[in-house]
Amino acid sequence: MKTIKIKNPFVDGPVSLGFIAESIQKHSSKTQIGGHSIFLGQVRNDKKEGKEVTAIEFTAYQEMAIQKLVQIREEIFVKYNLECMHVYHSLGKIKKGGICLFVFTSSKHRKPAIKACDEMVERIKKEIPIWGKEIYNDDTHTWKENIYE
Amino acid sequence: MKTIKIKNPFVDGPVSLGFIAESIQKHSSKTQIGGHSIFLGQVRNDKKEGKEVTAIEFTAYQEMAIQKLVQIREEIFVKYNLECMHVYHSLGKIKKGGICLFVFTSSKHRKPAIKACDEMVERIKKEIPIWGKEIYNDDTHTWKENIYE
Amino acid sequence: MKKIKIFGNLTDVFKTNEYVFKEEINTVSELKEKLVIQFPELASSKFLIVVNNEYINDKKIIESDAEIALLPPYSGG
Amino acid sequence: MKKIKIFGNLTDVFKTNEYVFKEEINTVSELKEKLVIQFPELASSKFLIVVNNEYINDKKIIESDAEIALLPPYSGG
Repeated sequence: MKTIKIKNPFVDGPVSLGFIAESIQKHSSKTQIGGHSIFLGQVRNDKKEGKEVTAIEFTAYQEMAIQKLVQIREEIFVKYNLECMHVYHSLGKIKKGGICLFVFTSSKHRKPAIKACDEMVERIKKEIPIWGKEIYNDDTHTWKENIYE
Repeated sequence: MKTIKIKNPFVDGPVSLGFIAESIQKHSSKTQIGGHSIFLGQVRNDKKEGKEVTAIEFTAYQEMAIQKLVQIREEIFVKYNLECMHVYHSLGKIKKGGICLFVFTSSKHRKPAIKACDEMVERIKKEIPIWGKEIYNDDTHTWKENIYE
Repeated sequence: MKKIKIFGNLTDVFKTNEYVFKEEINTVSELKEKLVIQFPELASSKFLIVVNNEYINDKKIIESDAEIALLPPYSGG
Repeated sequence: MKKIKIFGNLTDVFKTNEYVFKEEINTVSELKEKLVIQFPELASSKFLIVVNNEYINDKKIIESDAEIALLPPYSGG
């Protein structure tokens, strides 16, 4: 069985481009991999009643979130026989345009990587205790609600 | 209707990390985007009968490939109401571990980006006249065959 | 006395992310009842109560050193 | 005389990526027949013949200045 690294999935502030590029780079020596799937969540400047979102402030029930993430990651890793899987989520205030979620899956063939990435994103949104506070340009806020189709 | 840029999707040699990072970077100002989905195809060192793939050499019927790519990209762009879509494929010899396909889709919400990326990768493999010659460590070769599940 | 971790929109109701609950309670259902008396808005709020990171039966006794948290619907990602 | 573009594993059969076809032909089916005589391996090969980037009816006349290409199954990505 492959080892699943238990790293802290939380990042203070936005996930940086350098970090994403470095993560991809590290996989070029893993020549058993044929496909990578990446999802990046970006803070959108939603508009409501004449005002607009300038940032989202994320908080998490960290201890529980990490425990759940490790468990879900293990399930998906085994289900899709992945070669690699990395998950990072921002905490704190992320301005519009900033990357707040980075899911990165790799497998021998493309399909498992793509399906695993999709499933991980869905499960993070549904099952991980993280909350987003949408901050508007007039300093009011609403609480983000996730939509499932 | 959104404009669909008709760029040359072919890259000589592997798709570089700098290029991928730059592509992501460019989207941070597009604050109407909420999710990006990326697929990266990587040359795998497949092993067959005691020898192993050290590189894949890609050739394309370029004129026809570009015409088809533009058409498929337009279909998917409209179908999923995307904000952005970029597709790059390598030509020439790509060593194991090198990135040979880069598909990058962006939309307001996550699901359309993820589905569009998946569909684009499938259609590239099935419908675009590109061929991969798998070169082994003993200088023999076989021709790559795409698998559809 | 119990400290309760508060998250998401409930921090607007409690005006804190760690609420000190002074009354004596034994179960999750008792806790819920008493919280609703103190904060009537909770009656119309959607949230889960977890104890030591787990959803537990409403009737189960909450141990004295347990960590309690109120979790409104998640909205990460 | 027609130049035919050759791709993928067929380049191993033709030993070139542009084959000069000297016989007189009018349709795709005629072209196929004559190519198989010259290269018997083609009988067991999977490929499409496209004319000006399009799959055309076997019976349709190939115009004299048309671009012809033999395409084995694609394997990009």
